Amino acid sequence: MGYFIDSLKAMATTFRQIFRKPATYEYPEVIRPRAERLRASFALPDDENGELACIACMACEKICPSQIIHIKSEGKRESPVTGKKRQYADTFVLDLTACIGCELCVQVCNSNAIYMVREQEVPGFEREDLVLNLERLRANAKSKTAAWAKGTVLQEMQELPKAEKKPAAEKKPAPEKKPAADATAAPPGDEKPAPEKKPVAEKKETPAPAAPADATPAAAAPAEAAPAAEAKAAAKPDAEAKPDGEAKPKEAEPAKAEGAKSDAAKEASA
Amino acid sequence: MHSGWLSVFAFLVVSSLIGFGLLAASRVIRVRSKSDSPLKHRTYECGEEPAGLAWMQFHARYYVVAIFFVLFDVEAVFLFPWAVVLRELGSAAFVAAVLFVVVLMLGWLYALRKEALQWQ
Amino acid sequence: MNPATQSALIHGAVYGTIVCLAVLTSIAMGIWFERKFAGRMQSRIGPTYTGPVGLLQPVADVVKLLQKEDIIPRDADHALFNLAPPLAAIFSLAAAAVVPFSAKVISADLDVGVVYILGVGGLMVVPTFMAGWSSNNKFALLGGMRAIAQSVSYGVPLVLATMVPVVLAGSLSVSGIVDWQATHHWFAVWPILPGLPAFLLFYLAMLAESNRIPFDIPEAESELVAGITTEYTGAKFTLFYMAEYVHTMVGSAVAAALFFGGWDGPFAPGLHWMVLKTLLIFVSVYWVRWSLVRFRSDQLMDLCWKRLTPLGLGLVFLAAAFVQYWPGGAR
Amino acid sequence: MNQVITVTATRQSAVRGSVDPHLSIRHYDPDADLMLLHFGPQHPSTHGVFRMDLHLDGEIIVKATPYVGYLHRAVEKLCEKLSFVQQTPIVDKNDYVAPMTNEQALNMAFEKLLGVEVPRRARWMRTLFAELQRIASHLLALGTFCIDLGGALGGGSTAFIHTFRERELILDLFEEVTGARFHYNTHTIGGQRHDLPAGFAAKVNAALDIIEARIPEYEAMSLGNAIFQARTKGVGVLDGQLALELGITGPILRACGIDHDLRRDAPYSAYDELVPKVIVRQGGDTYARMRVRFDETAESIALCRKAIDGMPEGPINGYKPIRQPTMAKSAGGQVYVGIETPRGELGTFVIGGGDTPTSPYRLKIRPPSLHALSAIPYIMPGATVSDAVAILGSLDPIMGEVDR
Repeated sequence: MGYFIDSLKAMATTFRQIFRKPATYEYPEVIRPRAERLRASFALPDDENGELACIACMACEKICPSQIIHIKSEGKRESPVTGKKRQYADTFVLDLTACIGCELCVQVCNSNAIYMVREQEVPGFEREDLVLNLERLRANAKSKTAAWAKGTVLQEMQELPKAEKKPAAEKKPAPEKKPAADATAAPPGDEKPAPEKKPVAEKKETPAPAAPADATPAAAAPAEAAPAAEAKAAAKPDAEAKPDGEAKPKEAEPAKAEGAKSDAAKEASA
Repeated sequence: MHSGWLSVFAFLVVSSLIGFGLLAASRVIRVRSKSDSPLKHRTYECGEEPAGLAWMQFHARYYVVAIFFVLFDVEAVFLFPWAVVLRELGSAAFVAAVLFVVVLMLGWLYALRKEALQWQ
Repeated sequence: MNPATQSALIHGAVYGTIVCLAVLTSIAMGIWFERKFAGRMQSRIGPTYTGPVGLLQPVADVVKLLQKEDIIPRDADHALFNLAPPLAAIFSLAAAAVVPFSAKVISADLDVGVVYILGVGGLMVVPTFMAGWSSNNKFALLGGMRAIAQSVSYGVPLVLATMVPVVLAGSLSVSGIVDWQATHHWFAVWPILPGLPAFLLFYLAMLAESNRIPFDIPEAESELVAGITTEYTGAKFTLFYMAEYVHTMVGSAVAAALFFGGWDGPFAPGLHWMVLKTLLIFVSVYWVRWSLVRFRSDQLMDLCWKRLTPLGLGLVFLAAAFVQYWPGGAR
Repeated sequence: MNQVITVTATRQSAVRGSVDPHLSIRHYDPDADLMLLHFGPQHPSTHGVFRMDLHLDGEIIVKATPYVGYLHRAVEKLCEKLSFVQQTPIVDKNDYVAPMTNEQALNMAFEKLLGVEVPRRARWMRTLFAELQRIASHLLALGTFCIDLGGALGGGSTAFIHTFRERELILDLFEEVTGARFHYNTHTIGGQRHDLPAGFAAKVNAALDIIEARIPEYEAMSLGNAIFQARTKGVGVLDGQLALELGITGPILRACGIDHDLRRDAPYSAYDELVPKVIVRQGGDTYARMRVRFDETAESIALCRKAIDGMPEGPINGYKPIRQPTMAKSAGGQVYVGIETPRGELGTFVIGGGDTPTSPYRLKIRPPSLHALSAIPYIMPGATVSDAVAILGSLDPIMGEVDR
């Protein structure tokens, strides 16, 4: 009897599914919304002068755990656009068949010259179809949506507040981070990016129940970070001043959304 | 009287036409491999080399049950004619059949107590 | 050959062709429906590419399977190995010969139709075990052995469940039973006590006979890879696959005839009612299939021998008592 | 957990009482009448490429011998060659059902070796991810177990797809944070590589709500079903003492009635603040194992809620961001870190130093699944082939981490 009743229960459960929306998509026709950070394939973007941004510093080739990136450079030469001497990646081969998608090459790129895109490569019939060369990587940069992560964004996100940074490296993340933060949440009402205020802004994103639990960590975290940052700011005001002025207006928004994640903003304001 | 069975025979011919016809159809359209590998004709055993043939002494653990099955099927053979003519025969037939089955079920009960119906 | 013989043969052949083709066509549609239905139960969409809403999926399946290379294992017993699949198809179709699809559409109106159905249904274990043994594959052998274990388990409850309508209608002919229901009442409706449980018993035994979950023990693909069909490819596999569906379909038709009044129904021609009832039972088999996990073979044996057999006997005698002692029951 | 465990080399199985797995099959079957069946590596329900040699008497298993190694990828050796920061995406592939736990164990070991402090927010994030991972892994375990019981063409696959559908919700969450659905590479030495995106808490809570609401459905489809119970109760009973001797941890050990959970007993990450309720069940059979996993899912949901609601502010990394492979150097020393993954204690043992200070001298991963599989010779005998599938499914082995 137990079998009978339980079987009916199971059948009722399966029957209920019929009226639910299918969880699957018919993939090539319908493509589900892709996550903002989705990493599927690679692209090599151009810099602001319309040249390849990659300067063949070999950082990605060195870090790649599966050693699938091969860069060759024929040394420094003058840029046809700006006239400055710089290094170019003359061949850049990325073997997607052996790629494990770890994003480390993006992580180490200080010049944001490689990033991942949200659309996959079209499957091919031969292995060579998935070996990305320089042309295909540059074409990807134009045709495919970039993922959120860029080298400097990631590095800056992971930076400890007390660690000293080069102002030059700091300048870049700000403009790139902005669209990312804006896309997900752009809450109104700008808070001043003072370290004490930031957790308050963060709380908006985590709804009401967060408040009591949040209070202690919020107080604790800046307490550790702030003195160090303050001390440093006091020690070399000149060094900090310049990035400060530039970063402040740009970083105000993302800082609010991402909270303490943007250490640069915290330091700058301190 | 026999016409029904003749029709059944004709039906079986038709159904075997379908069965063998599918095989014949597949003979025509199926793919033939150009190269024949002996591995292809090896018995499947999860990708490993088969450990001996499957034609071996096999401990079927249900022969007591199989004997019971014969017993109960014979009982059913007795009951079918009884079931058809139950109306005409009246209560005597009913009681007789009940007695017959009660005796049978006593044996069933004995087997149950002896755990003969267990998977051994 | 006298005219009576001739006409019987022609009748059987003509109606046999019609019934066989109808069964196969409805199975093709049934497979499509099952796949859609199962897909929806699993939050999927089901087939969509082949034809409108995937309607041609079964055709594509069959064509694909027929094109496959025919591989016979070196160690197999070739004769038995090749004979088993067509036999399975024939035996599974054979029971349809005596099923009345309407008052007229019946290939062979045997006066012992019920016994014939049981006999032919019981024969199904022969090609199954043949396949299991001749493959010379251990998984197939286990599957074949399980098939026998299963057939000695569900056999008795199946016979007893079919006996209930026989007792109630006093006839062994399937069309006789349907006739009785058409003039009186459906057995699944009245007498409520032996009728409905007998249907459920029949239903369970039918699931076991056609190897459907929760009793798909002989082929148990998660345990025995593919059970008896492990070594089969292409057309031969298709025949087993088809036999399974035919068996379910014919079983549903028999259940509809024995318990739900067959072609009897208001407003519409009898054929429509019979087909509707058959399809409803057929669909419910798949509903069960996609909802439950399977039993172990010793549990099936336990269930059949310790619970269903006494239950079946009890139902038969309840029905007999109803016929004997219920006022108006004997008419 | 203070009891002394005496390990006897040839211990009679306390459960079935008949077969000593260390004796050759000749001892039981001198005439070799039994059927030797290779169960795997290409079998639908061996959860990957795992092979058991079953000696069958009819359908009853007399002796079962597990064979591993079909998926060996030399991960440990590879890790000796790669630098510290390059290894996270490599070990990701070990336990491919709960990849983040591998990253966490590895990076915790490196942090201990290098003496890196992990910021509080990173620790909370790790806890949140670990618990989400636990839900996903247990859902998959339940689903695949149902497939083992009910077949890929039956109710089992329905339950599987239902659990898989909800698991996708969690993978979606991970995708939001890391950009990958499966092999994340989000842990790094000192913390996390990706911070939580804005609005993440609401998404987590929404996904958890859906999963929590569907738990009764799984119950009806699997554990609450009488057929399911008939198939699982009393099958593959594992003795608690034997489990301890074999080094089995995680839900399998807890199903034997032994209250052991590293999250509570040796807290790491944020488990000192978010103390989980440890689910313990008696019986040690297949049903108890699945029930422990099932109940842990609900417990993890509660824990995830706490973790996401109380997520502290602060930096996410206590070490330098990855800029080059040689950034982390160890002077030497050896550490062991064990964490409680969905499958049990995943240990990482690292010896630093050696010729190349930027990579470990030796790295050893102690996978919980390997130890779980070592129970097979003890609990399989006496069961039928159908039970073998259920027992194997309830051990929930992941061959990636068994073979490494």
